[in-house]
Amino acid sequence: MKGATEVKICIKFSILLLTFTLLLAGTAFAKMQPNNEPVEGLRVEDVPHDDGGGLILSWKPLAKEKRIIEYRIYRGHTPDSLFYIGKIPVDAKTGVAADTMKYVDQGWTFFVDATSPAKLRHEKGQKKGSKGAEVLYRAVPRDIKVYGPLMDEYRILSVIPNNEYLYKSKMKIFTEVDTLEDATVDTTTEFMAGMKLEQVKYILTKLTTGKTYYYAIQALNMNRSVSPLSEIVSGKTTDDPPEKLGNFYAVALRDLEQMQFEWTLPVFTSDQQQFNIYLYDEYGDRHLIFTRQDAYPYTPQTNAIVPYDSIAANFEAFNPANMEWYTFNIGEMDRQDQETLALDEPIPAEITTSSILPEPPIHFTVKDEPNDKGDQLQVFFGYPFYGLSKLTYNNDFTKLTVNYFINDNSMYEVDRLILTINGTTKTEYVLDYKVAFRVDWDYLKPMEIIGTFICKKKGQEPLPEDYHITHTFIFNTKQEMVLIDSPPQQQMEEMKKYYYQIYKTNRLSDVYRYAKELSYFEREYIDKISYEENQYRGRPKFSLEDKRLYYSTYLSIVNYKDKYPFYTQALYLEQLRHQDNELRDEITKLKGELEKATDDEERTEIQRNIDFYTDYLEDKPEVVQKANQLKSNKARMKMLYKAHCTNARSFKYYIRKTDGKGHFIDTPVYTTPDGTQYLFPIQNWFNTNEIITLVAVLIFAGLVYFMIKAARKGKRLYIRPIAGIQEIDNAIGRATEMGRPILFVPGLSGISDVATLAGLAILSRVAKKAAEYDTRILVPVRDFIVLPIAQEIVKEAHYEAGRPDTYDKNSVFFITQAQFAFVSGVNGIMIREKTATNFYMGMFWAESLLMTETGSMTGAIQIAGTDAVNQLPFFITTCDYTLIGEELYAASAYLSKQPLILGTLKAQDYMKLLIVITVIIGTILSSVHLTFFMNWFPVK
Amino acid sequence: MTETIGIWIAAFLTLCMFSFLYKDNPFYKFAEHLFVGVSMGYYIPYTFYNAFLPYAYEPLFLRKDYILIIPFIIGILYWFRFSSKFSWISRYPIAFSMGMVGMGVPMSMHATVLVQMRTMMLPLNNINIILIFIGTISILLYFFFSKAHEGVYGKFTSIGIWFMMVGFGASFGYTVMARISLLIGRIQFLLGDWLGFIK
Amino acid sequence: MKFSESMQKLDRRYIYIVLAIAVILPLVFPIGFKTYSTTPVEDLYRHIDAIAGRDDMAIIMDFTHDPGVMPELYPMDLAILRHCFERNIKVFTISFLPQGAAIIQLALSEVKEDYPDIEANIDYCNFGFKPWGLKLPIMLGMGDDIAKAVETNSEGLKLENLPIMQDIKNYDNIQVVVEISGSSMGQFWVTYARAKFGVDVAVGLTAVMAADVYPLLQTGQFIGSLGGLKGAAEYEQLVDIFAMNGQEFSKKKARNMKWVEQAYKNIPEKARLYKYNKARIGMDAQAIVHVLIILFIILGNIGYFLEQREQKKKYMK
Amino acid sequence: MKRQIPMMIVLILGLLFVAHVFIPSKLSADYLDWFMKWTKVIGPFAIVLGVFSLVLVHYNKIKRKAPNWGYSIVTLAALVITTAVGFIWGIQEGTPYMWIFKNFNVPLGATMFSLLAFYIASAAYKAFRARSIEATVLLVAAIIVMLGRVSIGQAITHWIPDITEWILNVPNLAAKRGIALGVGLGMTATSLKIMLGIERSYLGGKD
Repeated sequence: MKGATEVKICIKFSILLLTFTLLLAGTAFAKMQPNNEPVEGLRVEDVPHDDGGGLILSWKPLAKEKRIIEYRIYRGHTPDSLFYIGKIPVDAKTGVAADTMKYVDQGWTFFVDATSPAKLRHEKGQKKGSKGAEVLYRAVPRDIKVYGPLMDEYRILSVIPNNEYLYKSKMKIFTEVDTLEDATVDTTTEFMAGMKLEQVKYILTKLTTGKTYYYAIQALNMNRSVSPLSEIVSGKTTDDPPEKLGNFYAVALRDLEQMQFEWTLPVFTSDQQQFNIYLYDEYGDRHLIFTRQDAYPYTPQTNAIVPYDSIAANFEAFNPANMEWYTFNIGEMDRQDQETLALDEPIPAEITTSSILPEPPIHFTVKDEPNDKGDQLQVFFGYPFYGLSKLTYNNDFTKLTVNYFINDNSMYEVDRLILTINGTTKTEYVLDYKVAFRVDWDYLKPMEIIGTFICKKKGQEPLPEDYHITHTFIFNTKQEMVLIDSPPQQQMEEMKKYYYQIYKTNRLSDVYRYAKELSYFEREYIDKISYEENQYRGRPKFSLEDKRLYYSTYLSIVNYKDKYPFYTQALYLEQLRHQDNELRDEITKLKGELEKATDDEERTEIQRNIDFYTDYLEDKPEVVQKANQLKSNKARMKMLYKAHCTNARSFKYYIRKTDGKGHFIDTPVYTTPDGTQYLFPIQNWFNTNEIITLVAVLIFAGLVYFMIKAARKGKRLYIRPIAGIQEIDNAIGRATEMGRPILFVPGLSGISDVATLAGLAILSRVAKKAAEYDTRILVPVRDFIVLPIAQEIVKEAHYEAGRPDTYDKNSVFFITQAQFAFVSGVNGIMIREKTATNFYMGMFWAESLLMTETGSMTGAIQIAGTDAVNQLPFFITTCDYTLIGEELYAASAYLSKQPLILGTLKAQDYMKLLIVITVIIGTILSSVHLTFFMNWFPVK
Repeated sequence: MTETIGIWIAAFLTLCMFSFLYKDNPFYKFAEHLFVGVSMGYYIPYTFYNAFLPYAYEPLFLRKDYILIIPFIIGILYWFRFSSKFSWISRYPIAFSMGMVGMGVPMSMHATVLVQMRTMMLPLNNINIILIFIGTISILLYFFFSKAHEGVYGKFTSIGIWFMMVGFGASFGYTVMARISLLIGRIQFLLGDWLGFIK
Repeated sequence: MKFSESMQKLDRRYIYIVLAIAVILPLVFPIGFKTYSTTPVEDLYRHIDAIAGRDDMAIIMDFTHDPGVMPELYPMDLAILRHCFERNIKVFTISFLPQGAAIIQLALSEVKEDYPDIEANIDYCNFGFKPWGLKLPIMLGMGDDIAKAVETNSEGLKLENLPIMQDIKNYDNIQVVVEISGSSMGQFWVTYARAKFGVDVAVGLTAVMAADVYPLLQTGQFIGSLGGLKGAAEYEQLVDIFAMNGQEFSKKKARNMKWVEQAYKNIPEKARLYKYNKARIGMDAQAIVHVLIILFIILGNIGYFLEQREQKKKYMK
Repeated sequence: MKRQIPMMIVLILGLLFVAHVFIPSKLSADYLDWFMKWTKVIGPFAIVLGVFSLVLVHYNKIKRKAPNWGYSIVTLAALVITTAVGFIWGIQEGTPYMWIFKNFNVPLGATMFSLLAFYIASAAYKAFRARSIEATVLLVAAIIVMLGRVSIGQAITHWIPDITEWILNVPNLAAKRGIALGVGLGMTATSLKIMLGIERSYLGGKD
């Protein structure tokens, strides 16, 4: 009776509360804040010094009270259709403190791909009838009818996965026939690779130069209600002359008969076409003495070497003797040939000799990185370096703790560091970046730390005897802190002055590109040469009939004899033949003209063209010749692509050591002992760093094997009693006596966590016992995938116990994913089901105590087992028994006396013994400074 | 407005949760059940938008990466759970997701065993390192199951227990602060954001 | 029922009540315990303070944290900013999370209220939010030229034209990068900015993370760290007793409680605002609760021993 | 068929993963990518199991009019509403879905978490008993560290913070290491057992 009323109450109650909260929530959303003010003061301006592909928007942010969460930007090439291009998220609580907001529409932005919306949709939210409602569209859809035409309004960059482009494209021939003035018909045929949008990874856009674009902004508030559309503002992209280059230096080296120039790049470099260095002679006439064309891919250049004779070639009257008369300047030119000079007044050269140049870096080497997947080369040079990261002293300046760091390379790998502070010397056998010195330090005087190295012997020539690095430091009484390398000490001065620039080029290009800059203390650079996945192509043609995009068809193969850098090949055999024929026709045509031609100049001109074409026809790289013999298009592409990859991914390197003021010197291009310059990263098939792991695993596996064998033979394997595990049975028994259920929580983690699996293993034993005693067992689960497993286990347990009838499939149930919601659920169960015994076996986090304390409130017997070290304290204090770490894993073996499992446990034990012995040996060795043994083991 | 109501609801639910400290009561029961429902309700759309769409739907149906039909089907096999007759089929996806354990063998050997061994092999040049060394060894032996803890050996392993206990005590004491911070956070919410006592 | 028993059987609810009071009271009525500063915090303070009034040096604050961890980290943000403004130390603020950028705005505006003569782009400069993807390019780029790497500040102004950038070029002009985050973002600065350009890095973290950075402090890769509320509280105090009194930092003074007491007496009013004491108030509660828990342990055991004795007596009979 | 094939799958994939650790080549990297890609597809389907089980449990409660069944209505209602809201208005910032998350999930979770503070206190009173020497050691260590973490410890004597640091860096470190080593072995063994099908409880029934 009482129960019934209780039920009634709780129903009424809960319904009431629920409706109450729902009402609140409802009203909360009914009461939308009015978001009725449009964004004001929208301005669109051209980005200065850019390549004519950038506009910058600015506007006044709405008031903080408006609770705006994001500003959405729309763009279009006509004012009557604007597409969503991006948003600026804002924190509603803090709002925007600044009085203007900016959005820079520059560079490549996402345009469309296969996952874009299917149809062209108006942006919702704008009031019907208002301007916004008509012109605003959501992101560009994947409907070619829409995005196709749009592509003509922008610069387009398509990213296409290689195998799609090379092997799965559909060839199509476009022929254009146009009649010239003299009524001759000129037909141009173009072969193109047709691709469906889903074959393309994605397409990017950028604004085109000299075109007008329209922008508008709407603001979203906390309830996602949108503000009225701002006024639609237009802006025109203009291509301005490039920015000035900075600090230009000119150095003339008499003895080397060359000039060296160095300068720094401006912020915006993507528009640079070429650098021009000018010489102004005594009459102030300007002579172009050096130009450097832009290289593909674009590579910023910050310095140049110009030999006297190449100057003379451009300026006959050049006379090195009069060098002091000449002045120099540099200009930067963009793609529209607009030029900006770096200096208003040209500067004279610093006239000197090569003695001023730094020493070139020694032992410059490039090697394939071992143990990689074939995408790394190591570039390294020089002797090891050590620096001081921090010095700390005790109050009476007798103890000084030195934190150091080491930069070395695979040629000179530091084994020991020997540090000396006035007299006292310490050797670091184990490089733990920390040494403590007992020095009596008169802290008013500067001190010196002298460091020398002992490197691992690897057949390289030993370090010079006298090689050492000295740091000085003083104690700054005012700030009570130690200042390192001050007063500046000559040697460090020297070192800090220079930095290293690594240049590289591959087999496709003819220009060195700037790979990396290393600071004065770096000694190694791992050059990541990632596998090529995509081809990049410009704007495609498109056809609405077969819904395909058509891309130009070529693949760059090699820099052929420096005659044809980026020597390309057609994708299709048919195309290839067609091209060759065209050439042949051209040649015959020219030959005909040659007959007719009378004027010598004209003849030589024609002859040159003929030679050029014939040469191009006959002289082909052999891989191309081989490939073009193949009948199948696919086989041909495979061969060509292989060549392409090898050439694109093999590099040659040199290093330039410079002070940024024109005093720089280059190493020769690195050449391996066998004379090759290009290095190709090789993929490795065994990771030698893991040898020790392999050994360990094998030993362990071996142990397991033998132990299992022994166990099978029926050899009695002793396992010492483990308190927690023995208690499990009694705990279950207790529950039975009290006629209350058992609670088993198999951890909160998924099956990827080994602890969970151990927990489940225990569950299967516990469930079996429970089934035998016919006691209810409750298994709340937090992970979906653990759920079915646990269900299977419990069900199976009942079968094994011969009590399939008692299996209740609701005894194993899912509560929820959320950590604490789960815990609250479990607590509820403990209290309401009055569980007599609680098991916690597996992975637990912060929630552990929440459950165990509730458990002890209800006075349940609790047994826990986990390998989560941070939770063990809570279990140990609040549970009756706790399986610590490995005991959890041992438990299942202990409970199921299966020989297989017992065997593994035994193997584990002997492995442990082995570890102890090894560790003791290792420690003894390292204590007598023999670190080789410990160095076999991985650091991390 | 939405915010204030939000705060009120949050405050109400906070109190419901705290009421559990007094005893299990309708308010807590309500909050608990609500929490379970809401949290699960949160995960369903979340998984749909952030896992199903990008990893399953889009690659297969939009990018036409048809090979993915296989895992798609394997995934559906989970649902055979619901049939009592064919529930065994759901083991296939489980088995697939278990494949990872292979990695566990060498990885845990490397990351947890070998690396730890190296750190133990530091030269014994000061008392602390020696203590750490002894401690670790004795704990290792404590976990050696093939020998009962008796005699000298037993004594030695009990050193291990001591070390562990100190360790546990330490990490208990250390976590207290972080936990109290949470409570402070909640109370600041109640007194500050809700009632506005503290500014 | 015997006393000992009743002690043993004491209802948990009393414990809860006591605890709740112990937390609430200090929050409502601050006590103002003096915190004892620890080395990692002092190191950071000293490091920042060392460039007081210099135009050619600055610090970078990276707010890569979201509102979720504000209770612990926001006091740090305020304390450090206040330190810089008080001692006119140049600050750059940056964040690689949009939420972080919002927090910067908030922190700056809150501190600026009390420093009317501090001007944006002259005394400090907010780089604002930079996309996560640009993290590495910016970190590395700043080693060469900050203005180039960051390009524009939060208002979209070109850095190179700003007065604050006149004497500041790259990491050589950066005294320390302070990473305030609930994640291991500090590691990035160490592995990229520090390893390559040797710029000093310090971190402010949540209490939970604090233990993890210990080794990096040991090896000097972090020159200092603020751990959770405690670290924040210590920094607040250092700012009050030194910066607010226009004093140079001194370890001896900082450790001398008498002096600290004294210093507290004559700090200006604006330092007594709630927002500048948040962490210390939190720590008051912490301290009390810690002691309380210890008391519980002791009481619990007393009860336990008494009971033991009772039982022994029983057996005697 | 019912047991062998799944075990074969585990064994084969497992061996491949063992190999993956030792082979750095492109191929093995691609293998990992492949596996990840596929598991990402498979994963989402499992959620249905959870939802189904949850609904079933509460549905039964309501049907059987089990004690407190009224609250099951709350759970189901909350589940349905939140999900529906998520699908109707989407899940971005500012939607009702996020609003529910912020004002229901977050405070509920945070509060549940903060209960720990109280439980630590009660555990301190009830569970921290000097039953044995070990237990005493534990609670002494705990007390010292707790003191060392707050200014009061410093106030008592400057030793306390130093001792705290020592405890954290010496015995604590040793304990962590020792346990970690054991655990490491345990994990290796368990992984091996599962891979080789010695431990197959995760497959449940024999049939």
